[in-house]
Amino acid sequence: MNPDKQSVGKRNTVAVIGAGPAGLSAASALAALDFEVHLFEKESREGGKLNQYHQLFPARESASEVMGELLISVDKENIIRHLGLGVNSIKPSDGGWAVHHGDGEPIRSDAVIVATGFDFFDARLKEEFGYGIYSRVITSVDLEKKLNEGRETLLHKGTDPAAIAFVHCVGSRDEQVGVSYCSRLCCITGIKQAIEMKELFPETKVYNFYIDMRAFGTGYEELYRKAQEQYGVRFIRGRVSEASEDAECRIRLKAEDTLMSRPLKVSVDWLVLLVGMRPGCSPVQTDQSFLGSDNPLTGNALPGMPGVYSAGCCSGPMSIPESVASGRSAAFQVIDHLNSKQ
Amino acid sequence: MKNRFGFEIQDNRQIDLDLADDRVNDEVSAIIRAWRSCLKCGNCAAVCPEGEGVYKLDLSAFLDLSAFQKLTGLDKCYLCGKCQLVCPRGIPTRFVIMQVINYMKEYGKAV
Amino acid sequence: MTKYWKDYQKEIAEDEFFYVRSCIRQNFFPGAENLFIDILRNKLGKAIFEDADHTTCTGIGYHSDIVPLETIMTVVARQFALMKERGYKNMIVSCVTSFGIYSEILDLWKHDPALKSKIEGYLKEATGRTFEEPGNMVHASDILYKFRQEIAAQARYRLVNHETGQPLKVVDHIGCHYAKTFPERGVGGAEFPQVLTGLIRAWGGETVDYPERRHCCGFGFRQYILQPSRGYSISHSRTKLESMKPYEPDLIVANCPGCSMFLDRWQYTLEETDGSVYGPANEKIPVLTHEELAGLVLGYDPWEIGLQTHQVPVEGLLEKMGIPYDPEKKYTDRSGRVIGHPEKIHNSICHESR
Amino acid sequence: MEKLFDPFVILFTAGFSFAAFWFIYKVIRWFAELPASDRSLVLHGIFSVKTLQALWETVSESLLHRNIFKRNFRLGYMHMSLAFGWFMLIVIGNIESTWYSGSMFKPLYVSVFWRFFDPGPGFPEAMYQPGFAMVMDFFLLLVLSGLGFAMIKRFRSKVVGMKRTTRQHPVDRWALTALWMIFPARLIAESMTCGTYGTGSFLTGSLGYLFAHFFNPQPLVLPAWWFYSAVLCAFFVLLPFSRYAHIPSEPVLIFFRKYGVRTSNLSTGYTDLSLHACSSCGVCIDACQLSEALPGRPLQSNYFVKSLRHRETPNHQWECLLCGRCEAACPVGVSLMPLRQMQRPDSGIGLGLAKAPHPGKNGHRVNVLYFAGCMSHLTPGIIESMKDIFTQAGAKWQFLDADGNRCCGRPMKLAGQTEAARNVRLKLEQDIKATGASLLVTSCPICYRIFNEEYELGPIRIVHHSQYINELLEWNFIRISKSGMKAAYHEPCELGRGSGIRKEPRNVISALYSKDLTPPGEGLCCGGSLGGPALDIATRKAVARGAVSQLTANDPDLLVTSCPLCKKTFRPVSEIPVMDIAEATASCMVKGERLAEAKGERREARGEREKKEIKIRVGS
Repeated sequence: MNPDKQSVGKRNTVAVIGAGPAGLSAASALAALDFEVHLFEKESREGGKLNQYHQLFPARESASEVMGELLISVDKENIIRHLGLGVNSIKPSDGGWAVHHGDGEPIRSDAVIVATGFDFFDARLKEEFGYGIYSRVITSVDLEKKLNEGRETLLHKGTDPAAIAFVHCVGSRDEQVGVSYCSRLCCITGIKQAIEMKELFPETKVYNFYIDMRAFGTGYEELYRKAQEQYGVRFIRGRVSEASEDAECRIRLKAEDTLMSRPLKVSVDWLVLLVGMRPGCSPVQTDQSFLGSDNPLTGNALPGMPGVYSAGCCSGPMSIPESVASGRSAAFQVIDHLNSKQ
Repeated sequence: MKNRFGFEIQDNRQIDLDLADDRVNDEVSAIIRAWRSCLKCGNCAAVCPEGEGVYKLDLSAFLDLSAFQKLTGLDKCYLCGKCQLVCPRGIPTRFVIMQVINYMKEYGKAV
Repeated sequence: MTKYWKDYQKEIAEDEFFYVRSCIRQNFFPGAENLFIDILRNKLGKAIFEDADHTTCTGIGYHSDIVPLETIMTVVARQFALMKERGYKNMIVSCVTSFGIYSEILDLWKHDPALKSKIEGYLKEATGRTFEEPGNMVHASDILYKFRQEIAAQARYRLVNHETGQPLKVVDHIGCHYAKTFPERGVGGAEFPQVLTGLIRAWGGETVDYPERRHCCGFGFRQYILQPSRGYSISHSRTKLESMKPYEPDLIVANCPGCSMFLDRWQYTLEETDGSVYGPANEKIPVLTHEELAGLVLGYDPWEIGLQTHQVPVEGLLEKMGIPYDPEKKYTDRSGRVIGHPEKIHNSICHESR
Repeated sequence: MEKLFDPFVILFTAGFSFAAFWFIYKVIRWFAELPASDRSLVLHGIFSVKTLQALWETVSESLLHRNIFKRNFRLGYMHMSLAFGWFMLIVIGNIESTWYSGSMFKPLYVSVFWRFFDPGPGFPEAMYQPGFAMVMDFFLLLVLSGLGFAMIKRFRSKVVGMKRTTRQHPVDRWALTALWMIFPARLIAESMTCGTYGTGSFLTGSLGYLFAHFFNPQPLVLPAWWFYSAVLCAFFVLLPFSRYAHIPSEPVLIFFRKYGVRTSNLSTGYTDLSLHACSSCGVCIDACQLSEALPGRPLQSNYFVKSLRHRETPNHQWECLLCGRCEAACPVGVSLMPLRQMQRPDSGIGLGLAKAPHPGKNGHRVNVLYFAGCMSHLTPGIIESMKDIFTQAGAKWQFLDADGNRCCGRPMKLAGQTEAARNVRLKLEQDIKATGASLLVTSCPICYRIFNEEYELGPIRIVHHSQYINELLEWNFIRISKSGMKAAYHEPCELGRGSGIRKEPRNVISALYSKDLTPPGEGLCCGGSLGGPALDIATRKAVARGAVSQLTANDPDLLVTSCPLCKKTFRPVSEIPVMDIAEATASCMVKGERLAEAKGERREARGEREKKEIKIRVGS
């Protein structure tokens, strides 16, 4: 869409809070339409969580390359980047919003896009898995890190691991830790990482313990089948109930194979917890939940805050393409909003 | 088998994957790789003309190594191939059964 | 706010304790509770009182669906009443089952005050007594945990093999009802309880973290009470023992009388059934209660504190720790009268003469 | 005339006698290893008209290759020219030599190398010589032309109208080379001779003249004949071990078959004979649908036969669909399906021991017994249609496998589990008999085939529902309002080739639909066959798609088959609707008028009709 040149554009300023995939694509969309964009990122570099990943499902693009593309897209002179500068609050000011940040005068903007992203579930809250207690219990995020660092970080006492287990739904769909929703992306992450393990260690047994497999996205189910058929990853329906260390410092798992309706145990060299997504903290946060919307089906305008829109995972678990799309859509909603004000 | 205190000690129902003998599984899935993609939907068992199929001939149980310690019910199979027509993953289940039986025999696990 | 395992700490009173005993403990480990009182009074100089009128908590009856909830609540309320009448606020519960019961009842009352007032009514009606909830209620092992360093300071022996100087490998078993029902009421919570680990480390031993560490001992009220279903109970114990075997533990210490009893007695039963033994050097593993452990460390005479009543002989352990003992005295009382021998002689005779 | 001998003939004679002795030995063994019953068949047959018929068939097939001609002219010509041409060379050579030498009895080589012993001029009868020479040259040319085709086929098989050609076994490659060299060698040798003596006809003569024009061929004559004799020797020595063993074996097969010997399910002399009789012409390769679906996988029958002949365990045999198209196509008429079946060993795992016989639903005795077959329970449309049809026809019928839990045993047989299949059969036989029915109708060709071939049901008549419907139509027990649609019929392998039920379904089709657009030719396999358990779903779908595209070549409105399995297999890959013949009938059937119709009928052809009525509607 191309706003008619007289209505909005040059004169308008938009603040984008958070420079993850959603924030970056929102910023680049707005910049392309001649807005002045203030892009705030509390970290010292752009990218958010994307910086922590190795490869992206389902097609396994390298995360850093995708990051590169996104960075190029915001390399425009009408995007002012405020790196390492967190936003404390936004307050209404003459028809727009005043963005109060870490240092100096608040910046006045006609509209605000909140793209503050999410936090990973803190696996230590699921004590029974012994994360933070046993050295060989790690999260999917740690695993991405190890994959970036290289194969040898995954060896056990210098040899290839004999077995690796993934636990799905850690910090998702679990009232015990007060998470009622599905984080959507852990299943496919588990599938992708299981494949990566098999590629690194073909002889290693890889188990995925799941409650339901939710391979909802394009190409996800195909990847699931590939993992089973081509890589021989074994998917066991049933949740790991507890983990403990055995004499060789391997992790001993207990679970119920609900399809065999028999309890099951197995020792593994790595227990990988597929941690879910929690709401991040943002200047507009009122409670510990994802940002809601006035019009959840058709847009993402924050309730009672005209001109403020959410983008990306701050409004709920999203994949990278979904975040990018929601970033762009937020940008166009900003334009609608400003047009309607004229 | 009661002990001298007048009660018996139950065996553990637990599947111990560390001890599981997966020779049959390996041999057969080497021949029929599609087999590994079993979703355990149970469609094969449900369609089995052998009446008690669901319990007697649980194809989906094949994937569980523990099941290979002993496979009961295979002798009930008619090899009719209905299961193969309903398998959502298109696994040649009929051939799977033939192969499994052969290897069960080979490894002295035949029922 | 959700807590991590290591955040679980609980408030444990300093002094002025009201002590309630355990049916199982005083029956199967007769020395243990007197020993506990003695340690508190004479070694730690604390005021601890036990009321001759206090009774069982009827917990076993309750868990076996024999005693209804209102009844057990009234019984517990009576214990509270006794404490109030004696002017105590800090309660020490000897039994983990009771501790679980007390905690559960207090929690129920918290959520359902009407229920509490109903029980108040019953108690009044039955005994004319009134009660108050304890200001601080802990399990006996919590007290030893709190004063572990003081005990360590007075210790005459340490949990160390006096020949090799190696620390003893100790399996700590926590009764399920200690923290699994109310993690915040246990030191270290439910998954990684610290209460016994604390004692063991403070007294020179090292704990064994084995896969089935959290598994039930096999008590399982309904399971062991009926002879035909005892197999379920014992197969739980077996699961645990098999899992700890590779670590070659020198000793098991448990804070729950039921656990101590079953881990001790079932080892014998398993050996009788299929000859399986789970300790190093084809020995069974001695099982001590937390009081008995403290007693040994503080240098009490093994036979004085009732270790001869254990099914698994403790001589091996005593020798490792370098604690002198008189084999002759094992089955005689203070006046020298023989108190009887176990049926299986090899369960009684001392270590080196075997 | 002077001596008719030269050392070079020894090579040929040795080689030929070797082959001859091998052949005689083989014939004796083949005969000896026949079951006693077959042996007597042969002995009785020899002095009967059958021998003459066999003789004729030998000429038309082994020499003229009429079957291949029918299928593919160019390929036919290739085989014919080689076989017939060579044969004539020998015959005429013989006449010629006899004519001149004047002696009937002389070593065989004389006629083979006649041109060497009788170069031509200087003989009184020289006047006849060019005549013979010309005829001989003509047949030599015929052979050479065939050879030309053969060579092209080897490298570019499309030219002879074949999609693919056979891959060679090493022995075959050597024999082939020898064979290819024989005729050029003969041409050279004769031409040298003719060149030297200025004789010969349009081929050898002119070539000889050409040689003589450039050099003096005289010294090369003897070496050339040596070479010719050598390649002959090589060929005959290799013959027994190569595919060319079919040259002598095929006639024997033809004779035995004419005398009534058949391939049984156990290995006999006839089996070995069939293996030798296969010329591995490769016709079966094009007949096999898997050649399209699984390109480059050597699973077709000629590879299968070859590996059996070389005592190797056949590869890929569990991928064969057992559709029987190769057998139908085989110009030699080798019974390939029984051979295939033989190679599926009974692992003796005692399957299918599950069901005790159902207590036959006694009480009311029915006449028509319906057996849907397990597959039909995945295509309920067929069962419902059959119910309608029974009711409409007013049959007293009973549904034997309403619970869908019965198996006929054929799937096990196809998997080699003959013993288990037998157990299942015995149980089902009891059930069927227990109902006291007199007519057994089944919807499944697989069941129909084994019912027909193996079940011992005494007086009970067995029909496939397509036959049943056909008879109902013939005798107006049901009435049809013809549909305007154009249909193509797919003939299930087990029903058509397997059980020879071909015309009844077609009758029904033409009764139901305005136009029958079924393409000509052998029935196609749907790809769902139980014959090839090892096939993955992708291949099966490929076969199915291939079949559908051929069946819908004439662009019909719908595809009608008469097998639940075929229907289920076609449904997902067909763009036009796929129906079972029962469903098709039910959809065109006029319902609810039966009684009125029947009264009218009865007035007309009562007597005849009563008989029929007993036969179909009521059975017995």
